[in-house]
Amino acid sequence: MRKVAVIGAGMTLFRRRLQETPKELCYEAARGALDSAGLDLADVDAVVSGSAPDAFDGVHMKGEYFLDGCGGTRKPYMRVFTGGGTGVFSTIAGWWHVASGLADVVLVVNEEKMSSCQPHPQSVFAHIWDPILDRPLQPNLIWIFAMEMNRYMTVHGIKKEDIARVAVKNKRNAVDHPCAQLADPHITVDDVLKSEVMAWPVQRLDISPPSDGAAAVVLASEDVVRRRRIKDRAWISGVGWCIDSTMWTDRDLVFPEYVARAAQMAYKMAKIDRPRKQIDFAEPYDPFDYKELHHLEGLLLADKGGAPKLTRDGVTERDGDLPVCPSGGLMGVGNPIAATMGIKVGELFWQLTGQAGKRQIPHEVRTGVTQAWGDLMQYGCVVVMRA
Amino acid sequence: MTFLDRTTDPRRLRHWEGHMEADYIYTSGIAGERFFVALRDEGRILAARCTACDLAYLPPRMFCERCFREPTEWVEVPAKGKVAAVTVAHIDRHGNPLPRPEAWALVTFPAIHGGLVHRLLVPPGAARAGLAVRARLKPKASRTGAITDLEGFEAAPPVVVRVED
Amino acid sequence: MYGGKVTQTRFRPDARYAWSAGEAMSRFLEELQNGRLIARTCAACERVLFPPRMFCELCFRPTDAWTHVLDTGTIETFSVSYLDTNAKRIAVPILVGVVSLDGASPRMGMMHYFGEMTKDDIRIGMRVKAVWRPPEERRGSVLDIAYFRPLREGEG
Amino acid sequence: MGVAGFRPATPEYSWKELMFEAASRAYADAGVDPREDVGSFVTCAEDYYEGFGIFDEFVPDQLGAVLRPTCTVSGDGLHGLATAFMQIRTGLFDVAVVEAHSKASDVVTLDGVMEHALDPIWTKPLGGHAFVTAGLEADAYLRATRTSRKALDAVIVKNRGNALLNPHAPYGARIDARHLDASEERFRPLRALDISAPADGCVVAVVASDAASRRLNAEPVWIRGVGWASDSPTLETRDLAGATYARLAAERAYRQAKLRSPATEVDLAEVDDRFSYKELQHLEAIGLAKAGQAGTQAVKGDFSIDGRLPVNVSGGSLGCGNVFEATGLHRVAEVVKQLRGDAGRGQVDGAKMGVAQSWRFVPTATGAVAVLGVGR
Repeated sequence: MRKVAVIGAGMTLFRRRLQETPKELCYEAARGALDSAGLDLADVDAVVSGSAPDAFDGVHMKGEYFLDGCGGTRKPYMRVFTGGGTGVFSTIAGWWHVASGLADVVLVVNEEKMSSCQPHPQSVFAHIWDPILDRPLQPNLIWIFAMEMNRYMTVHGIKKEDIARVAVKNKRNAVDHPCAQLADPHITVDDVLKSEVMAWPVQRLDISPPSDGAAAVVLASEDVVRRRRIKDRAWISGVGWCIDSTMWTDRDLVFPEYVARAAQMAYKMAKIDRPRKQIDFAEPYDPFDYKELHHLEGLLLADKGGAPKLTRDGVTERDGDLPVCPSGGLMGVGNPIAATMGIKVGELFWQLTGQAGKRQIPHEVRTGVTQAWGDLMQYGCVVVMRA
Repeated sequence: MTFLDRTTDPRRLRHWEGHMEADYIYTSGIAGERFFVALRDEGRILAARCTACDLAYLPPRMFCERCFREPTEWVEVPAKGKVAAVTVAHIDRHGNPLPRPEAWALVTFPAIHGGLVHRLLVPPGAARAGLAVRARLKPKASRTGAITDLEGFEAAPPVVVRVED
Repeated sequence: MYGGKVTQTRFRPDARYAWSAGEAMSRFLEELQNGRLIARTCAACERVLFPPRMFCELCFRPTDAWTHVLDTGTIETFSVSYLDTNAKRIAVPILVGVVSLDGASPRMGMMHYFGEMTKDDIRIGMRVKAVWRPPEERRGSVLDIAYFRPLREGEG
Repeated sequence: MGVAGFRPATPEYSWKELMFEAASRAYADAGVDPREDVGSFVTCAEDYYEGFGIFDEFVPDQLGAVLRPTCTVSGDGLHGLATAFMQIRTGLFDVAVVEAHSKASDVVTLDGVMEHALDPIWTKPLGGHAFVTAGLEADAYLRATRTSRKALDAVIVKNRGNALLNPHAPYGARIDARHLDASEERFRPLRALDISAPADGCVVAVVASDAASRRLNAEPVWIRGVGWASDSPTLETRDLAGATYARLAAERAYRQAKLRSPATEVDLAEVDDRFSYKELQHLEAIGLAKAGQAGTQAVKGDFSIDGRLPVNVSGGSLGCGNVFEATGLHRVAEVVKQLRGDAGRGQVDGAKMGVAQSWRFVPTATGAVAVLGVGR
């Protein structure tokens, strides 16, 4: 198995509406990533893209449509799609392009333009459900989060204010992110608890709303890193991914078993047997505040039902023992589904190479883990990176 | 096959109807905005030129597909182009027969990389590759800043060389 | 960012479907129309699979037989939604959640609405029963059940 | 390999059940238990072809992939094969499963779905059918290579005739001159008979490392090389006449397979023929016919079952139907059948090396090539 490093990253602003076409968003992120790696498109052997439903951008086979913006013209190009998991999964696909020996340098570009969809990107989520079992009930996407959150809270006896702390932490962390859409230095737990109820227990400030944006990373083989004497690099030391059954009404939503399986796969590859000791910081997927907690447990970084305490005790603050979402996460920076790669894989790269600027974790960090989550509460993918 | 029970009465097999529809608004983007504003307001067709690669892109774009940098200048596309590829469609966008066949062309222009795929405003029998054409624009008042501000391409009048006595 | 002033085009795709329900769902819908809920059994893992399927996803083998399950069950989780399907606000909240059905294997059930209860009564673990539409209104759809109501004393 | 469906419509199967049947056949063929022996699962699908916002959700149960590493590639089945090939080469897994299918009969408005893939700013607003792009390309190819209408006729007659020998080919027919004369123009120069019709079908492949294939006592067909590539997605700036995507993909696949002179080293080829001209254009692009000569060779019968290089012995898409993203993997299945000597009356004698090539259909300029062989 060849060693693979992330050697560059780039991202656009995350905003509710951006004027750029999907192609142009891809280009801006890809150009930024290549510039940060000191490479040009000619150095790239293959291109991987990641993007969530076609129905956001409103183009069937959108991976074909925007491939030129990803630098894919006249190159081997492939798009992967694992729902919300795509934000981390495309990097795993890039990893196997290099680890297999088929490519030395791979450009991975993720994009989402949710604002194309009218009247609200929510209408797209009506189509993600089973047409016979679920769609006749005209479900709203937030329902599944609400149902999962409710079960998680009820089974473990977790209070809403302990969940709201995550929203507060991440929106405050995001103040230091130049691309952030949702940063708020003054937000309090009370603000979250008093925000409008959408689908109880989910309130407006528990959610990271839709966004437009793109992100990109450049991956390279060990050989390229040495030959080009690339100093700013972070090694991908573990990858894992896992899907659970489609039949979501048959599963207990209290624990994301699929995340745990993906994490175990990635940890095994990274030779991590005590994740809580060996992992210095985490960027789990946080489209809703409770998801950060749920995922910390799935990543085996907290006991089942124990993640809220870590948050309450300040362990997950940027200067805590286990900083979580130092980027500001989806809750603070924004949620252009697949493009959140910029604050997940991208943040690991920037933190591990000391390029995170004002977001830099104050103590030395050598190992980070990131994770994304998708489909119908059933997909987990995990990447472990080392300095 | 493969299952232990199978329905053999076709009347008992059901289907379920649904759709995947929504309304979309597509912004023209950074390069498109410049192009469509010039088309709408001035009736001009512009290409984005990458000076490094010496390629003038039509449709214009904010990145060069070769060097992956931003094109640095805008150039006006020559008025007269030629049909590089042509087809005559007998079927409409929904798959139904068209009452009258419609001609379509890829129109290319001298010194321009690419061209425009659009309607060819000639009788189907006259639709042929190599035909010299020029753009026909909608009247200014009805232009909206979209590719449909062009009605299509019509046969360019032959150049008449008149020898003065 | 833009304020509706930039050039743009509008489109609504023509994307309509008629999915074959297939073996399992055709029978499931037929039984709903009859006012019953049907499942499949897997003899290998000894589960009663609801919603029914012709193959067991854990054993990867064809399932064995049809069996009816009850229309009573337990609320596994729920939400009180002030949003409709297009994220528009509604005044009277929808009570919705997952019901695990009696007679099916543990936790196996379906999503549905709840009625004859308020947002203050509803709780996880509550016992409920389906309220069926009258036979002449049933179409072979999950909506042949209007909602689940609290189980009354002496029922189930 | 396992195959299910390959009929114009499959009303007795849900898409899940169709996949379960193909998977069951593939696992029986390979002698594997998906719950024990398979490391990774790959599906090839696009949402609008399925009618789902996120099709990936609906994949695992019917493949035996619950709580296993599984993913969707938004590509043709050959992109999926390439993915499994790479995953195995990393050493992370030694057995991977690739699935691709079409349930086109579930789509009421197939024309509308295809239209939705056009560029939303430059092409879609014009209101033309998605196949206008194929008409333009056919015109560009036929004129650039001076290929005659007769050559297209030869492709149609051959492929639909070959399909009569293939049990998984619903569009087999003996096409004669009267059929061709009567075939109505659709997108000039393409007539109705130049365009493949939709079909339902599912194909599942089990891919294994050398060590795993020994452990499973398999008689493997080897993936000697696999390549994939895309040209410009913009209609105006791509190579309309030449199928550059296929050339680039083939160059990579041949390099891996160490094929220097593919036209003489390959025993048979399955190439994308979803429009009749595509077979000829693709044969030239992937170096199995000389530039501009494929049409002449087709008329001469070089690509018949007993010709110099049998092409689309299966019947191709013209004979088996357009199975959308399953097209490439279907061609792999057909090459595998030949290399194993299982093709019955359609068997090409002594076939040892075959090529499968795919294209992602209109409006794309994306394709892939796999070189498959038997023996060490």
